[in-house]
Amino acid sequence: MRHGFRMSVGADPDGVGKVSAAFAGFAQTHALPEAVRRSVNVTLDELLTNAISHGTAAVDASLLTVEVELDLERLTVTLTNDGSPFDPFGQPAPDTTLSVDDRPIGGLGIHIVRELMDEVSYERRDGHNVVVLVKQLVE
Amino acid sequence: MRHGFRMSVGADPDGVGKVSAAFAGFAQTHALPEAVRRSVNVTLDELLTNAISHGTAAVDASLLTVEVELDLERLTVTLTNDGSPFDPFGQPAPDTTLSVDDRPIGGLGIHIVRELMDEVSYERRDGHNVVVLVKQLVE
Amino acid sequence: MEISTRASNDIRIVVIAGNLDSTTSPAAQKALDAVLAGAKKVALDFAQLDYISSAGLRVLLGAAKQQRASGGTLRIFGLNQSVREVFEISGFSSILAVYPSEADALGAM
Amino acid sequence: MEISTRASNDIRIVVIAGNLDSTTSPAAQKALDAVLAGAKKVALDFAQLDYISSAGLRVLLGAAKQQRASGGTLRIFGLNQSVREVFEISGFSSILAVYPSEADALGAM
Ligand SMILES: Nc1ncnc2c1ncn2[C@@H]1O[C@H](COP(=O)(O)OP(=O)(O)O)[C@@H](O)[C@H]1O
Ligand SMILES: Nc1ncnc2c1ncn2[C@@H]1O[C@H](COP(=O)(O)OP(=O)(O)O)[C@@H](O)[C@H]1O
Repeated sequence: MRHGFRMSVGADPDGVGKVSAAFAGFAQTHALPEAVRRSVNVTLDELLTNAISHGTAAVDASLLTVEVELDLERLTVTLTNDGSPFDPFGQPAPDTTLSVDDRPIGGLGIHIVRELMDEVSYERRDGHNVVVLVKQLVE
Repeated sequence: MRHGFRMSVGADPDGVGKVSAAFAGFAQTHALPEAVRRSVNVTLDELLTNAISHGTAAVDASLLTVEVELDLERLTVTLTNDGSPFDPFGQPAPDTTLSVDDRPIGGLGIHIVRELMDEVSYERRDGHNVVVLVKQLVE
Repeated sequence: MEISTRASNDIRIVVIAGNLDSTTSPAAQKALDAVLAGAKKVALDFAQLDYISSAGLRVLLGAAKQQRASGGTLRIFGLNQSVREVFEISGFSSILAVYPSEADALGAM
Repeated sequence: MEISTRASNDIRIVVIAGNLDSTTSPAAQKALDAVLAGAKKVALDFAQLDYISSAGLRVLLGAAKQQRASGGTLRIFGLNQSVREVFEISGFSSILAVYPSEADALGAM
């Protein structure tokens, strides 16, 4: 038994909002565990906003594609964009022990994704950034 | 000759985005002067985000209604919500002469609206806040 | 997301319901800025907060810095398991004042 | 709204195209924070910026404060008439470093 959906949106804040709403609807339809739904919604917000915030003038992402596949054991999310090559999981982890005053704003998103998901991977394929995220439905 | 539109959206960020996009489309269709379009888009962003940010637990706005009327001389925008009574134009103007370091974040939105629009008014009517804004098409 | 405020003695309580992400954080930031400008003691009621992303953490960090600079207090209570997890992962549990319940948060404020 | 960055010698230029309002400000803030964390000299190219609301001003003020604190520079150029008007109304023309052209902005940086 497999369910899923696939959607492409413009690489802008409205597009991020649409994906967020679509996933929340899918999660409700399939009665996903709350913890899974929330973790995936957070992950989508992190990685999609990155794709629209951190482009370079040379190769900006213009389209964000999200593919969600659900089977009995796991949820798999594949994010594809045509932006400049960027491996989110090649980044060092931020220092999360700094105090309120010393803590820089930013740099947390990818770290959160890595912790919330069970498996993360990145590949550059046919001029696209392809990120695959897996969340187990049972711990 | 009169043109216009009316729409109601949920009192949330998605609703604000929808109104902004709808107005931009209307402005394009009717070839509104750029300065008018931009001033009205800024105004909508200020007043609609206020309605969703500054509620009280007692009476929160749940629905935001926007009515736009265009005639040969002016554009009239009427904003209605069912939130707690609040007259935006009863506020004192902020101090806009403070330096970067001393300037508080916030408190600019209503001031900007007052300056960008040619006429502004507020009325509490049948349990609703009704704000009417007029922008002349020719200076 | 919906934001509302209520008062308990001299403490202002901001209720954030729904989620705090890149779509909703500007509204939350506006609301918080306005409350912080007028109150020294502020508590955030997260009992109806569904999830938070780093866009929401950014707003909280800004608010915490501001309260610290102005000598005010900012306390947070009512986190669900997912919000708590994001707080742990990001180190926010140790830099923000998180309380298990409203009574605890308002207690010695 | 679309954000991109480019470099001119040791100056990082952030191009913000479209509008800077409550919908787009989180993406702009993220982009700016990341650039400011890695560059002392930053210029904002507003030539393709259509309009700005106070949500956008909030992001600019935060960026200006941060650069000031870290001893960096932040310059802005290419404002259209509407953006300029909002800057005037809000007093931002006198607190932010606004230049008429890119050449002027990058000139003595
Ligand atoms: N899609 C992307 N393209 C290019 N650079 C990126 C991308 N996503 C993230 N980055 C870089 O990685 C850094 C860390 O990202 P993240 O952990 O999400 O924090 P933030 O975006 O808040 O800075 C960013 O500041 C940016 O420099
Ligand atoms: N719809 C509203 N309901 C209640 N209070 C409001 C509303 N709109 C504005 N206010 C109050 O007026 C203040 C000034 O609003 P504004 O000039 O838009 O700046 P900001 O919203 O950024 O603080 C707000 O901080 C808030 O206290």
